[in-house]
Amino acid sequence: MIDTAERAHSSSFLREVIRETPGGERIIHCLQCGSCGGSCPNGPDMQYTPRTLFAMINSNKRTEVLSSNTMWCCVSCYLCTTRCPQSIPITDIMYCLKRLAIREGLAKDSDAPALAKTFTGLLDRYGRSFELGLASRFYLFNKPLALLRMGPLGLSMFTRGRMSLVPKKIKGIEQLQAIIKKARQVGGAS
Amino acid sequence: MARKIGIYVCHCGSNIAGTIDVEEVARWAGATIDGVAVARDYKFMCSSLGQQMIEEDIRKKGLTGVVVAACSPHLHEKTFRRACEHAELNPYLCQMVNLREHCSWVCADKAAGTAKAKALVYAAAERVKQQVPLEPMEVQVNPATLVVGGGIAGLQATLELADAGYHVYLVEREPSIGGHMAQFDKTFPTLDCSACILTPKMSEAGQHANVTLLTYSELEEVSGSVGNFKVKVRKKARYVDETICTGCGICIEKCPRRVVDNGFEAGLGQRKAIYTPFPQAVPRIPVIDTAACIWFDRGKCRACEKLCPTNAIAFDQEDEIVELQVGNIVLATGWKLFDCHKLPQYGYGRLPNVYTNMEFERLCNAAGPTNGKIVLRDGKTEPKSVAVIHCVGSRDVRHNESCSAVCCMAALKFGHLVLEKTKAEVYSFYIDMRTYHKGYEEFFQRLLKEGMHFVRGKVAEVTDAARTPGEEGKLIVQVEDTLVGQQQRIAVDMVVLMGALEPQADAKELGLKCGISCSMQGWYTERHPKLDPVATMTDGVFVAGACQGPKDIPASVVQGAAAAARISGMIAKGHVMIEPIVASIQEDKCSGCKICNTMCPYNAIEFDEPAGVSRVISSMCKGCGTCVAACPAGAISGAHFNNAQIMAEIRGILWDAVPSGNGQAPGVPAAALNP
Amino acid sequence: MKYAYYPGCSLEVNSAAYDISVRAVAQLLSIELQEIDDWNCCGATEYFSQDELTACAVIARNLALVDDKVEQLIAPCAACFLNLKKTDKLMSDSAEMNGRVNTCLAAGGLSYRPGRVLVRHLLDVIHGDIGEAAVRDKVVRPLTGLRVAPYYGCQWVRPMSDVDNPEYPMKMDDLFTWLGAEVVDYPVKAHCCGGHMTQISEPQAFELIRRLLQSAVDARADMILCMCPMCQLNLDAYQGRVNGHFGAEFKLPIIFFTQLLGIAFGIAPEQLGFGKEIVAALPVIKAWLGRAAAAVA
Amino acid sequence: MSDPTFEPKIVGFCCNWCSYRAADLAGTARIKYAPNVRIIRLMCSGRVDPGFVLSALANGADGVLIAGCHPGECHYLSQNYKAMRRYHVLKHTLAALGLEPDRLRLVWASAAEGQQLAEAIDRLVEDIRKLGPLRWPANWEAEPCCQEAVESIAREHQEAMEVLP
Repeated sequence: MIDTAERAHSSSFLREVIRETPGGERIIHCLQCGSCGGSCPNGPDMQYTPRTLFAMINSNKRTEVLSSNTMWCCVSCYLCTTRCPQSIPITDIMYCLKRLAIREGLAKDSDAPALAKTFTGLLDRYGRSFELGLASRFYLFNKPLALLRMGPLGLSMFTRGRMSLVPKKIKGIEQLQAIIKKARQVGGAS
Repeated sequence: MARKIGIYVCHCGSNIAGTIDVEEVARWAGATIDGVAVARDYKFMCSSLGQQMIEEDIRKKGLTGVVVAACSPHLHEKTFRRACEHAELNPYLCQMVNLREHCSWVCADKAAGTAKAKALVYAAAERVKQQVPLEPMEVQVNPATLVVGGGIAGLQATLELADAGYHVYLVEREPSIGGHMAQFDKTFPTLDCSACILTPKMSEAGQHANVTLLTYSELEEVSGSVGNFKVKVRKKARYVDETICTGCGICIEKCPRRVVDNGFEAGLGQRKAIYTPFPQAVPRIPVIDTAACIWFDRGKCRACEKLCPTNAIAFDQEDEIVELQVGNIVLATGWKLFDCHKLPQYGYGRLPNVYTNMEFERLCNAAGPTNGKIVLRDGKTEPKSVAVIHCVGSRDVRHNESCSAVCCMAALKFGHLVLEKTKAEVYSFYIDMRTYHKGYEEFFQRLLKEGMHFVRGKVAEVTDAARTPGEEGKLIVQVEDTLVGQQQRIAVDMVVLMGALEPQADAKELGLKCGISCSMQGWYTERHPKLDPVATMTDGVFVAGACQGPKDIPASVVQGAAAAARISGMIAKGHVMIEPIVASIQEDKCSGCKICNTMCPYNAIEFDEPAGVSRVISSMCKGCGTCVAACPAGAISGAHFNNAQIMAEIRGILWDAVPSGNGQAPGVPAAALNP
Repeated sequence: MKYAYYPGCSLEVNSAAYDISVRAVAQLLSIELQEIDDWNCCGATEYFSQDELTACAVIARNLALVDDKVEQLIAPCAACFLNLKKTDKLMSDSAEMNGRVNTCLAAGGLSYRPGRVLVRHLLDVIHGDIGEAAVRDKVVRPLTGLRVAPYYGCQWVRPMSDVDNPEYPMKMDDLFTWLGAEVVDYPVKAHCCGGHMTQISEPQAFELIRRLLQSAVDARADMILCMCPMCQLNLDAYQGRVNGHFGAEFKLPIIFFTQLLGIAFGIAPEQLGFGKEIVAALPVIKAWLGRAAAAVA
Repeated sequence: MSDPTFEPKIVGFCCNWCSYRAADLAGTARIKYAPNVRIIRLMCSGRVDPGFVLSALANGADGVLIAGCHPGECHYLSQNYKAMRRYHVLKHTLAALGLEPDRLRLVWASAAEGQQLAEAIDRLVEDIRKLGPLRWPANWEAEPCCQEAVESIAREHQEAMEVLP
């Protein structure tokens, strides 16, 4: 299938997306029907609807696509994916575009990449994420002001024992880190 | 006797000569292949000059076999067989080599092409030496025809044949003929009333001297083959004696039990327990719905029986099997509507004012449950806005991958009806507007002028979850307007889902009974999608209308008429020739293991108990050869494709290969290897 | 029957109520939960956004740690459920992915054979394996008269849509009908709660949360039942901010379905983690109990 | 270890209705594919006698292709299912004879799938090239396991056939 896609399609970006997404070859079947953009809870906030993005991928507009905010609006609710009449794994394509955007340093005007980095950074170090600790830490580094607004919420959570500020470390953290290290080597990702 | 083979290599202009050294192939064949009396190449073998050349050689040189290395046998096998016939050589002693489609056109390199060509020619030469004269079988054609399905396609076929003076048995599953078209209000693009153009045809079929109507009946069993089919039809018990009933309708009037009519009225209207689907039904003989009838339920009532002026009610009636003999069969079994519950995001079944296309047809129909008034489920409120959603279950790999072909035009028709009958705004939500026949695009332009709104986008969901006060109490259609690239929410009062056309649930089963196959989806497979769209791979079985694929009324009528024309031709001729490519069993070799009996999908092999051997009924054999390959005793031989011929072809096609060991394969009957 | 148990980070602290009530209910239904020893975070959506292989490897470690005598795993958090199931599927579907992930696991002295562990959600287990009869059988305090709005969210119903209808799931509706509650039918029960949007674009997140609360209120629900910590957090903890942002006055308790299940089974509220939610649920429950008592008398 | 200069000889059995027409279509569409496959036309893939495959290999073919209509679209209703069963039995037999089962391949191609058939042929040719020239085990008659296999052909064949789809 991928072979056909590669033969039939000139867009190198399209081939890249197909390669990088499990089941991504379905993208060539897009009808431009828009059931994705219509279904998306964040549709109204997207620079381009997913459908538009697929058309742009098809015409090799790599930079425009990777620097758009579309995939960062994705909350992976999978509504588009279950509704797509051509069974295109849209959510997974969004994940793929997020990865590429981060790799290319094109992820702009969204906190999501930074959030993701903070999150996985913690995970790598402790083996667990520590809930709002994450949020507070994230806001501390990224938007101190928002942290103040978070204040009362954080407090109420804290008083109900729903917020820990001390990260918890798993016993086998070295093991986990070894696995992650290996994954980075094998995957060649940053 | 000494073999004298003629080999004729065609240039096909440069089509073949371009990538194959044809002169070399001819020269080589003459020099290398044993038994070749003459080998020539020629610019266009299929030209009359080329054919004459072959005919002369056959006469002058007394050829015993001819190999034409040219194009696909599907293109010119008939041509060259005819040429051989002219020269009194049995046409089955002519073998074609597909140099063009299978070699010159697909080979990039001339050397490789030429080498492949030689192998193919060698194979054909070896094969033709094994071929034997065969005679096509002549079968008389029974002039009576069976038409299955009383929709517009079946009706058309029936009337064409009946008018041509031939008898037709028209079998219809429902109590009345008419099909889906009888449910429609107007027909696109001309907007003439469906009933006005259909009912005359229905009554004509009902009264025609050459037509036997078998309504409320289903095809049970088919045996035999082209020219002479034997058919069993189950006439379901009507509980009304057709010979006595006058169709006065008093029984219906007096029947105390009303039920929702999920058939003809698509669940919008009611009918009695004894009923005819609609007033203009043909025949006008009612049927009793045993599931609803009080007598069948509680053993009381029998009002209809008491009041019937002709005592036609027959509660003791039972299903009856009718046996028919026909020469040809037309399947015109139509389509069924996609179950819109399968797409919960459109709220059908949960949100009352979401309708299917068939419900809306009844809603618009002057003879329908609302007398043609377009109103909400409450039965009185006129909608202020209506949304028509295209491609519901069509162009969707999870349901029906194909386009349903009629929905765009039907949606435009609905739009027109809403604008004509109400003050409502109408929206069409489409993926692509497909208006491809005469007058269709014009109709689209007309709707644009009439003020129907068009939004390009597949609707994501229909919901009653209001986000703004303006949306309160409305149905909100959420969609991406793909021409603007923005998500929109449009609040309406009524939503019409253009559900997909699907194959009948039992299409595959019926196809099997008649020996024809279906596509993956369940549409009947025609013999050739372009050049033979009404015949099927089974001689004498034809298809017409939507059972072969989504189709509108004009296309169904055309196909119905075409099927009739094909059949008239066969009846007029009186007989058909069938290819002699059939299996035969060498009884002294048959061990009576019966494996072949289970192999044959056409039940063309019968077991002779006393003799303990199997026999092939050649008129029923279609020549697939599966039994031949399955016979452990090698007792079955497939005419024109027997082991000796194929083995020879295999050896020939590998003439340039090095055989392993003695070239003997294990497990292969020696007989097969050395004929 | 014995199941491996993967609580996930959220249940550890910010949704302890879920963890507590899950364990209480499971015990009562004799569902034996064996917590995976030293499990690690599933990476939520963040890891997949950065590096698919590492995401899978990190998740696969948990699958690899499942006691080899145990065949099924329960993950109450919908996000964890999805990540575990998705990784198992990616590995099953692609020999290449399987090979690469196992190379990584090997670096930690572990290995996992795709398909060995069947990942389940507690709701599915109770609805399917335990079943209506056994559940009804356990009810000591029927939820008669209590109007509940089941909220499914996304991650459990949709991507692996073999568990329930992805557009209109029914399993929680069924469950609480069996318990005698009045299950309200509201159109957004499988719509998105905003997920991590709260930490990216609050206005966007607040609007998504408002839609859900509004629809449940329109349906006159006494409370919303969640099956995912993220949903519960967004609907509960942010309810105040949503009110502030829209000048609304929502005061709708958001609890985990297992908490109410426990109530119906006669478990004491304090053993079900009540009191940890921001919008207090007990008053509503007490009021209902009062109504119920009055009705009886 | 595959020898790029080795040009395998492959016999292809195509059914008259789908796969042979697919090959015709590949031609009309001028799709170029490896010249190594030489096509023999049968009425149905169900006609492919295990003997054909074995004698093709015995006569020097390095591989065999069987092409039929897609399941459910067989011109003869269900005969391609029978071809499918024989195919699996044959693979066992080949293995038992000490031949690589991958030298035999079954593909489905509708009359509209010229492109797909061409691709399948190219893939097959490459795979056979990797396997190298077929070496029919010398004195296979001496090998008891092979003898057993040979005798088992008809039997297995029969068993496979008895179960209908």
